[in-house]
Amino acid sequence: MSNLVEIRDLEVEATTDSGRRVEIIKSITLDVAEGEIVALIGESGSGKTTIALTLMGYCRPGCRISRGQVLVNGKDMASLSEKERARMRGADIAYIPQSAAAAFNPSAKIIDQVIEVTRIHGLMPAEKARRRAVELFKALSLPNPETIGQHYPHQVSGGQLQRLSAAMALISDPKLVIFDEPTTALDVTTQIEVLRAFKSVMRATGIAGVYVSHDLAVVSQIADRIVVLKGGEVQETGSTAEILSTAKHPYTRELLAAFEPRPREVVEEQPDEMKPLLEFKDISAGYGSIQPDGLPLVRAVEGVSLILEKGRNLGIIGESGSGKSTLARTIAGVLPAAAGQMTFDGRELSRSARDRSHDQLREIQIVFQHADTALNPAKLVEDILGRPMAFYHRMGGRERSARIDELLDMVKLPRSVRSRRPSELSGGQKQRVNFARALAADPKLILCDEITSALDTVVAAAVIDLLKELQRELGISYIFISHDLSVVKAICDEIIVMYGGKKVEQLLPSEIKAAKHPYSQLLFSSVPKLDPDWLDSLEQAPSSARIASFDRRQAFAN
Amino acid sequence: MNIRVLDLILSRLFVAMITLLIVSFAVFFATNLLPGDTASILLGQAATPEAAEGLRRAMHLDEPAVLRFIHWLLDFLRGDFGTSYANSMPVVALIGDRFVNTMKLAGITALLAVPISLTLGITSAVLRGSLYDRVVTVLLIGIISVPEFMVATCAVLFFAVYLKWLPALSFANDAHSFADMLKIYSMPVITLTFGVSAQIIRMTRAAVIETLDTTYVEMALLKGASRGRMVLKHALPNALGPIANAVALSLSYLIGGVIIVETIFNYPGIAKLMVDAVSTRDLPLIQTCAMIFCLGYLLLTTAADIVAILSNPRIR
Amino acid sequence: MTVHTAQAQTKAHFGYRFNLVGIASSAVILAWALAAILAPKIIPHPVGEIIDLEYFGPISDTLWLGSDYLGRDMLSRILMGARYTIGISLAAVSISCFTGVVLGMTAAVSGGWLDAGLSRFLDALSSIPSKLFGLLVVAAVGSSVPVLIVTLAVIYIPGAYRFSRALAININTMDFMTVARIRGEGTLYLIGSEILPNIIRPILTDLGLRFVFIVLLLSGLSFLGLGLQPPQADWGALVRENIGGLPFGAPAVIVPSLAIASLTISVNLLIDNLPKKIRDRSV
Amino acid sequence: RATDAVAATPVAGGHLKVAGFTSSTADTLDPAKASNSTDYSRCCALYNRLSVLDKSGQTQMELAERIDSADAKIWTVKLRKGVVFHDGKPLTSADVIFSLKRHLDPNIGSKVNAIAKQITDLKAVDDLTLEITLTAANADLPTILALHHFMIVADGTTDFSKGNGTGAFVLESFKPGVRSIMRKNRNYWKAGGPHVDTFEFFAINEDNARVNALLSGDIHVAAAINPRSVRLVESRPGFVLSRSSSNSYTNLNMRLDMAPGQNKDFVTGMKHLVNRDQILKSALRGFGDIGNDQPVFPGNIYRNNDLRPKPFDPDKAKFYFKKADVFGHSIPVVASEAASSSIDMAMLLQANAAAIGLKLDIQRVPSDGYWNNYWLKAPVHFGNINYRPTPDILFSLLYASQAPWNESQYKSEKFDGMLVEARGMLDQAKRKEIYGQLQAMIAEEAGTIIPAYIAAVDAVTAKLKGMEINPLGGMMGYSMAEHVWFGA
Ligand SMILES: Nc1ncnc2c1ncn2[C@@H]1O[C@H](COP(=O)(O)OP(=O)(O)OP(=O)(O)O)[C@@H](O)[C@H]1O
Ligand SMILES: Nc1ncnc2c1ncn2[C@@H]1O[C@H](COP(=O)(O)OP(=O)(O)OP(=O)(O)O)[C@@H](O)[C@H]1O
Ligand SMILES: [Mg+2]
Ligand SMILES: [Mg+2]
Repeated sequence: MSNLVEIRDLEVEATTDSGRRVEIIKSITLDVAEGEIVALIGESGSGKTTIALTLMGYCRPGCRISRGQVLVNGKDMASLSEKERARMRGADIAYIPQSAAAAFNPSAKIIDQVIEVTRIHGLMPAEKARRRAVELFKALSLPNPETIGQHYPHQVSGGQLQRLSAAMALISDPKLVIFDEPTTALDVTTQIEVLRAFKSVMRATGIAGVYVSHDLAVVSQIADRIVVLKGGEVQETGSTAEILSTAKHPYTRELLAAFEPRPREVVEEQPDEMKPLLEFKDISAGYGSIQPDGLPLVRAVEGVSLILEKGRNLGIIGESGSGKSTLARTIAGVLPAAAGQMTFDGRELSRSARDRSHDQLREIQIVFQHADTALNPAKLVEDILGRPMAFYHRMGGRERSARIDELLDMVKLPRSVRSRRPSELSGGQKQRVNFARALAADPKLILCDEITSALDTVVAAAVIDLLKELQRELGISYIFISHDLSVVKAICDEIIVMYGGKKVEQLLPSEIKAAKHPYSQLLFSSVPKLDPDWLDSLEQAPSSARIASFDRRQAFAN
Repeated sequence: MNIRVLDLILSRLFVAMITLLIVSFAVFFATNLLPGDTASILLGQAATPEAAEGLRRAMHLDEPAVLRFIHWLLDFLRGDFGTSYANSMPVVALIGDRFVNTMKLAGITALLAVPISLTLGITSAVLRGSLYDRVVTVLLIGIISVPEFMVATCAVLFFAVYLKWLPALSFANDAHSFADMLKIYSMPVITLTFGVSAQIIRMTRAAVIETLDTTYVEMALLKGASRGRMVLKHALPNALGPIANAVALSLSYLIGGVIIVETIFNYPGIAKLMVDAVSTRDLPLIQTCAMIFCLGYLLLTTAADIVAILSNPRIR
Repeated sequence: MTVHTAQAQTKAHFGYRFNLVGIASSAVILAWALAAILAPKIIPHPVGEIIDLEYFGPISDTLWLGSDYLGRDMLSRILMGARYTIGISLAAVSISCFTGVVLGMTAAVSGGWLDAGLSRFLDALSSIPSKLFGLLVVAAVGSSVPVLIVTLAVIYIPGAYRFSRALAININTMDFMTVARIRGEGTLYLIGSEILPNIIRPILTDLGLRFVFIVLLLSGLSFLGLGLQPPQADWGALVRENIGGLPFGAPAVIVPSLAIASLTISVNLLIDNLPKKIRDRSV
Repeated sequence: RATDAVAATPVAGGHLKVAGFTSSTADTLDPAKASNSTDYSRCCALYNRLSVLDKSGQTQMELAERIDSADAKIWTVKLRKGVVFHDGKPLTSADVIFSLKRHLDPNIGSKVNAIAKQITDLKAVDDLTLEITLTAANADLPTILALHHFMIVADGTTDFSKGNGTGAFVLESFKPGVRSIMRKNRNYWKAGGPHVDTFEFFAINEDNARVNALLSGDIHVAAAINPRSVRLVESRPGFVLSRSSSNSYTNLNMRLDMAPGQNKDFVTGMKHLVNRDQILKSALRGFGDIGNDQPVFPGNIYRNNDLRPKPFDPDKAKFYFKKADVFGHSIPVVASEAASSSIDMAMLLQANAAAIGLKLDIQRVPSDGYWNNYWLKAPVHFGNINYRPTPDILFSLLYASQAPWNESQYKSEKFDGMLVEARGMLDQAKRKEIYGQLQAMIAEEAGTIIPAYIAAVDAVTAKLKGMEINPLGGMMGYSMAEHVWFGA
């Protein structure tokens, strides 16, 4: 079997402003055979994205390939001319970026961006490309595949955008696809379909893949071989089965160990603490112009009620696009609810953040799903983190600096990122900065929208531990939006399941097995197992079951 | 979303009317505040008190200012732009030809300047930091830092006096053929183009560079897009708002600000007319010119605002 | 192309990184600034004194830059002109850009009535013919250098406003703005710390251009009777009063033009090549 | 350097293009309202006056055959026969009466209303004869009637846009502030008529642009070029300069009723501080004559040539300033582009003042509105006076106690008395003597400094022949179109 990709002694370095060189990738050698799928896993910040990008012959600004070869199809991407590289990019090698939100041009329609590759390389007529895109949308179980392309990027949910960017890469039938965490923002049910779609596309056309992920369970479903990275170096390589069963390297073992869910140790509940912190009734919210009935055109959340007690956590899970983020934005007052009442800490909570008091604003913090767009690209990490401290607590100078360091330590970021800009961070690092900013405010309630999706299991576990610890010490409550059931189970006292903008079920973590609603049942049965054959062994595509069992609400008004 | 734009245009039209009203009011009172009135200015050195008084009465300048304003406004709304104080000709007759001339000059300049400037701005953004970029910047600033009257005078000296290729004067009415047009317009248009393009070039460059650094442009690169495509399809649409504003601001200058070009090439346009009108405190003329400038300005900026809104789906 | 200053090399974490063009243009600006400051001490002749009975005299031993249309020493006039050109233009451009940009960003961030009101007001302001405006100012508050500066600034505020507003409107839709808003941040912070750093480069470019425009307009307003009084003259006025020397290639008209060009080109190149702060972001 | 081709025989034909130096929407074809060279030039081509001045300043008859009086109070004007307007109507005394009466009506806004007011009665004697009665005797009436404003229009004219006169050219088109085109009047009453076929007149306000247009061949005459362009024009072949007599002046006025002019010593000091030579050389580049602080122009028969200008003497000036106690104060001097060369003069004066420690603070004010807002009003300011043919007009306009433009507020009963006395005198020698004394009084006592009389320089293509000097102004007293022709 000839190798499609041969990476030899690759080194990538970043040059800092002071002229100092920092090695990001240290002498990596890696092969991908034709039709093979190789997974890169490893800690956040270990250089996965960087390696993936070198396969495109590209380095982020400030970085450069300092040594080595990246042979793709026999051509050295590192030394090719820019023109030849451009010819290969998109056509021969396609890239699914880690951050879908940042990869879409905000001012162009999605469909145009998806089929752009075919236009650039003259692969097929536009009409055909459009049809192909719709097929891919279907395969990736996007809602309203015919019309979703007519929207602009900011009008679709995080998970939808991620799938759209996958479609963008797959449309050109490349020889090699680089998946950079392509399912992080997806709920497990959708994830299954997407993985299935990937697998079938790749098998059908013999596409080779480099699959970057931190999720061993997902990786084990799709990869032939696994490469474990840490600190820019390869720690261990082996076939999927080998790694899962006989991992040698301590870091790999750690990764595997972290995968085992640790159930939440039940805190002794003192009855006098059972005061509701946040309560809301019949909340509806959405986008678009207000209709005669007082509700917006696109109703992303409809009639949701819930109660969250002090010091307790609420998990929100649900299909991608089911309105989880919208709900969080409504609670935070970013998107004023169209109907319903909210109380927070015994006082009424205005629908719009504009009308809320300074304290209320501080006490409810939201961590946005897209760390890329939620961090000001022009500011340094220390300024981003320092601001809430200065703003809410008038903390200044040395005190603030010490607190910044403390926060960085808490979220397991090196202190050196202080004077970096967001663009100089890896995906997981951005996500943690985003989260640390919420912590800096000392809130009572944090709305966490997918704060661990880009983190490897080890770091994610550490962050979860941090959350618990803070809760113990400070009595913070969390509303935890995630598609990662193990994480939700590990931290939440209660879980609500959303589907199509409605709350369909509310359960305790212990009751998961006893879920009544068919979607909940499906969801809980879809959690991937650390078993390479798990995906293939699922007899039936869940989507068909799903579509059969519910009346699917039209999320998009045509 | 088209409804949104229509809505915007309609509301803008409405606001534009009010703005026009405010401007006319402001101009009227500004003119009245200026020392010296039409009668005495027209009489110049010959302004004895009685003579001035007589003339004032003859021109109805002795009425209270507010009354005159209201009269003027009512007439204006009826489509009657009034009669010039300075030479008792209908304002329309005075402005007519000159307005056409101004629009011709502005139009030709815009047709030439806008595409050239956009191209230069975009290319130097793409090649930022390169020799090309530096040369464009230096030349550009070098050219615009030379006062307009000097550029024009140099051009005349060179092309008209020494080479005798072009006429030194540009009487718009004398153009009978395309060759005439070319001869007459080339110098004024080039002079104006120098002045107008600078802002467009520099602002386009700056705005495009800002968007070139974004991740979606990076993504386009990873799709194999050419530089041209990256810039035109991805960076440019997101920079359209500021660029449109720069273009609008530059072009608005062409409507009322080309006094130097009009003077040096003796081109009969409305900028000179306005200056004359101010000198003689010729209110009906000032007002009408001011309305034209204001309308032009509002049209251009509204167009820019609409482009900005259309280019950003998030504010549509 | 890039040069590390000695300081940056020894103290690797701090300082600024300069580039050659940046250094060269700062040098020119500094030289002119120095000339402006020292002018009264170093000019060989008083600016109003006639020392040459000829006019548009050529460069000579006694007249290093020739003589002007009245036979006055050009060197002295240019050195003194530097004071006015640099001082007034700098002040005016700072005021106009500061005000315009702050208002523009505020309008973008606040939206609604404030935005509409400000936009229309400034539209109206810039629709008033500048000659009328200038005359009105002279008539109303008389003529002095501060009045001149404010007038120049007011004339250029609407432009700065429009451009910054257009830039800020795009930034305003970003998520990080939402984050800051729901933190409860006031407008001042939003515009100063969240938006400004993202648009500062185009804003500075705009400032550079506006500087050129103001340098040139300065002489126009002087001729309306605003501000500078004879025998003092800014560079634009020097070009203007000596324009008759153009056919002879008189230094009296060439040199002030070069002075303007050197200053304005340097300012713009410096803006394009501002020194970068060195951050320590090593892993 | 007047053209030397006077003797050559005129050639007919050609299209004459002349560029004046000022033009605006206020351009008019109404002679009563004519206010500058542009208006005069057009009016001269379209209309005629009763009398004109020749190149030596002598009064000649034009539409009038004779203008006589026995007592200088009642004048009889006998009109030429066979003169017709462009529209075919013959000229009669009614036209003349109408034309002259217009100046008396304040609603018209005539520029010579003040001068015309001495006419108390106009009476037609017959079709071609009329009688003019004055308030008081004035021997200068024939000369006064040569002023451009006293052009004769057709009786009852209210719309002047047609330019219906008796002149050498018929109007074809006129756009105020843009240009006018005229064609030769085939029925012109003067034998020979104009030589050129068509005459196009417009103004190029910008000095350099005007010269450049001439040099590039776009125009044939550039009126009143900047003296600093002379070198350029001379350096190019095919162009000649036509210098007019010195027929205007820019003067410094110190109001005698206000500080600092209230103090006689200050005024005297200033008169010694003015370096007239320097002004003539540097500011006017030699195009003019040294002034001696009185308004009668050089070449005028009544001019007192014995009156020497005060010498430039800084020490003496300093002495007077000390006496006036003006050191330590800054004295504002108002100047403007409106008064030509005034800013340059102010700067020269300022430099001289600085040398003896006196601080003059030049205030450059907009030319726009200058005559209303600053002239006659500011304590120390510049004025600019154009040619007036008779000393009487100048004195009564500028120096009589009740003079409308008494620039320095000079009041002297003796002066007023002598002025009235001389006005009615038909004896020229006696008049000259009185006028001489009046000139001396002005130079000594009034607060006006007239450092130099300014000559206009027109630049002309060498092809153009027949240009002559005329005291009424440049371009042959603005009537060149009628007289010039294109040489072979
Ligand atoms: N411009 C830069 N300067 C310095 N360091 C950089 C720069 N860009 C990236 N890095 C560092 O390089 C390392 C590798 O980043 P990379 O994005 O490849 O990580 P990753 O493995 O993809 O992580 P994640 O799982 O969080 O996405 C990170 O530690 C990051 O901080
Ligand atoms: N600005 C918008 N305009 C119109 N529709 C929108 C807009 N933003 C989101 N939507 C739609 O609202 C629905 C809910 O979106 P939301 O972001 O809340 O989903 P989510 O549950 O967070 O999904 P994910 O897990 O994929 O992030 C989606 O169908 C989405 O397409
Ligand atoms: Mg990554
Ligand atoms: Mg979401």
